[in-house]
Amino acid sequence: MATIQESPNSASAPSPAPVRGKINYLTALKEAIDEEMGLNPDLLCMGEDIGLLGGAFGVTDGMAAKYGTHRVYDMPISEAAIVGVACGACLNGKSVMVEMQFIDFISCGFDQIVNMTATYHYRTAGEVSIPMVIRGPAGGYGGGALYHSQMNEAWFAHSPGLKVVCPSTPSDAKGLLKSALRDKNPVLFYEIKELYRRKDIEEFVPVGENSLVPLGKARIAQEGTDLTIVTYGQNVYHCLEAAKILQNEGFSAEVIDIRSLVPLDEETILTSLAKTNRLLCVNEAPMTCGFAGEILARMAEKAFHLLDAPPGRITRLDTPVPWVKPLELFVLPSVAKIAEAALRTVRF
Amino acid sequence: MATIQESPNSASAPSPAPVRGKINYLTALKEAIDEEMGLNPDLLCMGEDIGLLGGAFGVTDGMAAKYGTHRVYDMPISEAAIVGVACGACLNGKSVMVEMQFIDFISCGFDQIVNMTATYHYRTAGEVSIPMVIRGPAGGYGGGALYHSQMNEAWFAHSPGLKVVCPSTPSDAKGLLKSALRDKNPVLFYEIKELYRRKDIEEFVPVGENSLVPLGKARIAQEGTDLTIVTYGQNVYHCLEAAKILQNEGFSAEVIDIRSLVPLDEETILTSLAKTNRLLCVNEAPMTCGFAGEILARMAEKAFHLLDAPPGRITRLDTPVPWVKPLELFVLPSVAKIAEAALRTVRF
Amino acid sequence: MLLQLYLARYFDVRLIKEKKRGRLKGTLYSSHNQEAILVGSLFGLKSTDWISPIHRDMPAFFLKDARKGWRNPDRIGMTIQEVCAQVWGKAGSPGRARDNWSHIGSKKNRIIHSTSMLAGTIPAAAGVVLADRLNGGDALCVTYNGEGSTAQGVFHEAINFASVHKLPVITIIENNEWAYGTPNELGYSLDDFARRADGYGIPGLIADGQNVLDVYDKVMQCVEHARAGNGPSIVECKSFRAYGHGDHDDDRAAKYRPTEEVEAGRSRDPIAIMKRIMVERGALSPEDATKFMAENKGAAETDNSDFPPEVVAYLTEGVEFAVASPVPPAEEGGMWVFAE
Amino acid sequence: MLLQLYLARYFDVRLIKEKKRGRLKGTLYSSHNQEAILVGSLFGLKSTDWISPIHRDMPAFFLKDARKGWRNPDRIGMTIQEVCAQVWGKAGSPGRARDNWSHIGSKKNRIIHSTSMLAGTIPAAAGVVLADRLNGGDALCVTYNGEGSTAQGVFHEAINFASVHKLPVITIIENNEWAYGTPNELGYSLDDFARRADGYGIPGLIADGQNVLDVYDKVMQCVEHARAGNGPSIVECKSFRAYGHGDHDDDRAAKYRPTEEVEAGRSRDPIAIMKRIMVERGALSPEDATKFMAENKGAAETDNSDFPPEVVAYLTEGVEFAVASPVPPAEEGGMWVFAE
Ligand SMILES: Cc1ncc(C[n+]2csc(CCOP(=O)(O)OP(=O)(O)O)c2C)c(N)n1
Ligand SMILES: Cc1ncc(C[n+]2csc(CCOP(=O)(O)OP(=O)(O)O)c2C)c(N)n1
Ligand SMILES: [Mg+2]
Ligand SMILES: [Mg+2]
Repeated sequence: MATIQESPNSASAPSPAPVRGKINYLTALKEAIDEEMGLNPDLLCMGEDIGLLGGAFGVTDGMAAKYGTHRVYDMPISEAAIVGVACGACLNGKSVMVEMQFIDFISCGFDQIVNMTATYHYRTAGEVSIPMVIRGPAGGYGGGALYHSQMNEAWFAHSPGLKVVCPSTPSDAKGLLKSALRDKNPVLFYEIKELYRRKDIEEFVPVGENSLVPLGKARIAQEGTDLTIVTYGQNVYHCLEAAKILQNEGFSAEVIDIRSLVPLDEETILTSLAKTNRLLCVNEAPMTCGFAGEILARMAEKAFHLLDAPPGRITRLDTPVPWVKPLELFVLPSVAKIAEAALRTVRF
Repeated sequence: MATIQESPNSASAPSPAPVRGKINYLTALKEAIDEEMGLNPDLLCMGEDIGLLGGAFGVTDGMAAKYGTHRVYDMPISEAAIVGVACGACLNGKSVMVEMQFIDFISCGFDQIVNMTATYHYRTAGEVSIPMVIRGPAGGYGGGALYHSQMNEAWFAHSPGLKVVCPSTPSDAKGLLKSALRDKNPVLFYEIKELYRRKDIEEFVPVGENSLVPLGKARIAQEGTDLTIVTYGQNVYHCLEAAKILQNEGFSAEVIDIRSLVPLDEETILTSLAKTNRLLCVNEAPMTCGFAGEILARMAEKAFHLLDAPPGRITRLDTPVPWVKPLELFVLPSVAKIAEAALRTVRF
Repeated sequence: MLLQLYLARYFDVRLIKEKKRGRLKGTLYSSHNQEAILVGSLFGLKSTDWISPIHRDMPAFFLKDARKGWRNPDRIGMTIQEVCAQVWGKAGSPGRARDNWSHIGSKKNRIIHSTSMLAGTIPAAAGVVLADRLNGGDALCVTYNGEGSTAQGVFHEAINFASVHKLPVITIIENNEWAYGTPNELGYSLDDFARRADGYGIPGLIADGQNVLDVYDKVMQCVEHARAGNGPSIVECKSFRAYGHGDHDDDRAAKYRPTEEVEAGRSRDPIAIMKRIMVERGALSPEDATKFMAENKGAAETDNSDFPPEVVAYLTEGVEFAVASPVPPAEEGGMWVFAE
Repeated sequence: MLLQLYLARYFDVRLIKEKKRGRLKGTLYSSHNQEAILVGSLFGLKSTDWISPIHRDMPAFFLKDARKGWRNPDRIGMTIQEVCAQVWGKAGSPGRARDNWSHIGSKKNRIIHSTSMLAGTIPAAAGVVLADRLNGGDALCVTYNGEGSTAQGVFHEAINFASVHKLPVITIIENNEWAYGTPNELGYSLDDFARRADGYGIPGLIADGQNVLDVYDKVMQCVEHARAGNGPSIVECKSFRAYGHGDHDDDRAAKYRPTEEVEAGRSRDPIAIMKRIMVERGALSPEDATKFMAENKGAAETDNSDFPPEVVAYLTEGVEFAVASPVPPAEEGGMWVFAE
């Protein structure tokens, strides 16, 4: 059984070598890429506007200048070819970090991901592995509307051969991206663009090997005893807020940030359920066949005996993400919706 | 609450006008298309090799000759354009039946389905609706290997704005396809190619309006009292076989064929659970974020109080579908796996 | 045409001002310096023709069929009120502000609703005119695309399909030298995009995108080709993106693009060019030509006096409508997922 | 080359016979009548070059680098044993029979593993040679595609990308007039596919796909172009699909295609043409030319005596290996989803 995952920036973690300030989520990502590009000469970067411009959000800012355009490629607006070319380069010994300008555009390269890339290791009985990371800005709450707000991780969690990761803190952003870039498998890496520059989550983040965070280990964002809330990405913060509301009502919620969907750290969730006996799963993707439902299903199967109340989930409604704020908030999980469901569960 | 859905060919259904023999699943589909093409002059067909050849499996055999190449289009091998062109034609007043030669190739038109077509009604606040059916041969157990065996319905169940349908009998194949072709929304229609010509499921199928089967109503394939097995597609037959094994052990399983995933007839499942208090969900798609898990999750949320044993699911392993028989059967749900899980559940 | 050029330019200038004033939020994708492409390509179309504009083509929504008069109620195009309500994210938008910026359209006005996915509406364009032809119509569809967007697979699939069925789809390539932060030499390896038409056996024309009359001429050649039943064509309009990709990118664009290149690109202002031609042809007196001076001025330095009053007035009506229009109620977020 | 043509033809003929005998199951996609495309395009490649064959190119797997001698252990290509084990679905297949028919490859032998999705490996071809170039190599990659497959968006995206970076990807279009049940006039609207190259600013050559020497010449022009650092190119090989799309389609194909068309298409047998050329050039005596008569015979009427004994012997080894090779154990279905 996994125990509580130490956050790399917690007091007991080895302190980072150079003294430096807190950094944001975006800078953490940039550091991860920079460090890995420095360590691995076979690592390439491919994406739209990632070189000269440094990326729409600046995640790869400076990389082309530092590592050269033979390693950092400004690609044509061809998502399918970007993934496919990256796959070919991996087949021939490279590792590739692919940036989707927005994760929404991944649909245009869908076949190359799920049929060409995801299955390569399987098809070749292990002869070939494809060390590719596909990362990009994702998520709602920013008024990005239908095509700049998606969380479509479930499509890929449902496509065997892909790992799926979604960090919610600067430390995890860096540590998980570094691990993903070293992984032998294709990894879908969901960055939450609303967290890129969020001030109140800036933190001290180690450099180098100390900063690694393994894939497949959940993080307990907050300990608690009455209810287990399982989530990831931006919803972690909504759940922590909801936990405060619960606290005011006299209940203590444990908030688990799974960080990695595939592979999933079921043990951390099971351990928590053994303590709380109540479950709420939260994600901002549509409900039907989303990952919150997957967690709910697995726990209903495996921890039925532990559950003292119906397990619940709060997700986006089964709608696209509309543009203007009132509509957007109507369809997405909110602190209020989570708190209400949580209270219902603990009071069951 | 929905009650038991009468199969259109059951004794009490109005008997079909002309006396005729039993037909297979494929012929039933053909009849549906033929009847609807006859009724609706604005209905077009688009797909690869559907005209001159009549389709890889012959589902559209004779349609081009009967209705003309201005209504039945042999399209270039361009899945994205096929869907997109169909979408444009629907925008301008037509209805389109799109055939994917194999449902596996739908990944090549993915963006046009989930972002262009599925959202059109939503984006336009209801001004535009897209009456499109995307149908094609799907499913494993036939040695089709990775790219001719997929059940990828969960990708679309997770994409708001799409209906998702999967018939398991000739009557349902015809009746649901007719309903889908009349629906104002885009419908993903999963045909089970291993059932196309299966002899032992041939049946009497009505013609004309009598044959309609509404979307969103489950069918109780077999009544029972000890366990509810919820499934669809080819797995209906595996579940019915497993139910026989249960019967030999003295247990009675109710097998529900949901037929339509989106919208889902939850009431029929809930009614059954109220009786059996035990649930097993079965589908041949990969486990994670598959539709079996979705049903499981919904019932765990809504019918927790009804469950006397942990709900279970049997699905494909989280792997692609390998080619050769022993490997294929290793990863797919089998009668033995279903029976074992069912017995575990009823004996809990 | 000159008035339409002014209107397109003023739309851009005015939105920037509204944003600076704090009355407007969101990213703006400027068509500054590329207005001649829109005006020239729309001018000769029939009311019943379809169009498919994208992010840089906002003025197309209200310029469609504008030859009939902007305020003509019989015009088959969007009103300035509708377009402004969309920009402001208000219920008066034809899409009730469900998707943003240019992702609107109108069945009634024969404008295809784009998604964000570049080149994604070209297949729909082919489908729309196919349906029209089946109904006995002769509508064509003009689709707008940045040169960068042509790298999308669906661009190829759709044009290939249109060529097989000789569908009247005219694909305008707004070649403004840049696709966001990527220069053309990293996007494709041709000098003239129009040559791509060869690969589909269709005509590929090159127009001076700064000269509205040249755009008009080339597009009308394609229109005739299409109306004669000869199918699709491509018109490459050579132009230059004056500012950033969007206004969020203005500062960065000033860094990633050499100043000389930008200055050269901006120097050929389509309004100034049109005026010069009109003066040469005697259609405009030299005095009148100096009247409104929006041309060759940066968007920031331009003000209302640089535009004809009727342009300012029309747009002001749109803006006021938009500001006054309510935000749609929250519950609409859950509506219209499925048609009944 | 003649021997290789025989080997390719015999592969096809033998598999059909094995199927008739009941020793083999599954659909066969015949390269009958198109062998010259494979032999001619592979003949001049270096061992270190990559290839990317698809459904109709099964012989390419064992013909790669075969100039060195089929049985040469240093050859960088698949053995006939491996290929036959794949066809039979046995553990001796390089992919351990996890995917079927031509969906195999080999990193070691520099063959890209295709999926079923047509044109889907052209981007990978570009990626493979890009990586090779970064490592200081000069490997090129020859990709094979039916003319119908070129309608896929990814075909366009990949070739456009290759043209930007001048990557040595040679795209062979096996233009056999039909894409399954769809004739070319419904697939595209060009006479010569090679013109599509114009749209990418790259060379597009036309070869007589029935004449192995012409294919060789045209491909070698492209190889030189690529090795000189000038990037990608397209070679359209004009040919004709002799039978059904797959053998399941033979009967239907006889209906949907006019007999005269089929007879005309089959009449230009690449083996016969090669023999005639060799006789003309004095490389083959007129007597020897009449020795093996596989040419111009239908697959069903051909038997072992129509082929050189070394061809029959080599293939027989492959078949016997395949028959004897075990089926992989069931548990392998659950293996290799992720690399450790
Ligand atoms: C499929 C897809 N990929 C990426 C993007 C992000 N994106 C939006 S505009 C743009 C640049 C477009 O360049 P171009 O087509 O030349 O049009 P321009 O903006 O220059 O008018 C990019 C990359 C997108 N919208 N859709
Ligand atoms: C993306 C995709 N769509 C459809 C198919 C089904 N399919 C397999 S082969 C084929 C015809 C291919 O024709 P062509 O490219 O001309 O090759 P040929 O078989 O004639 O050699 C089709 C439609 C597929 N394999 N992949
Ligand atoms: Mg551009
Ligand atoms: Mg062909």
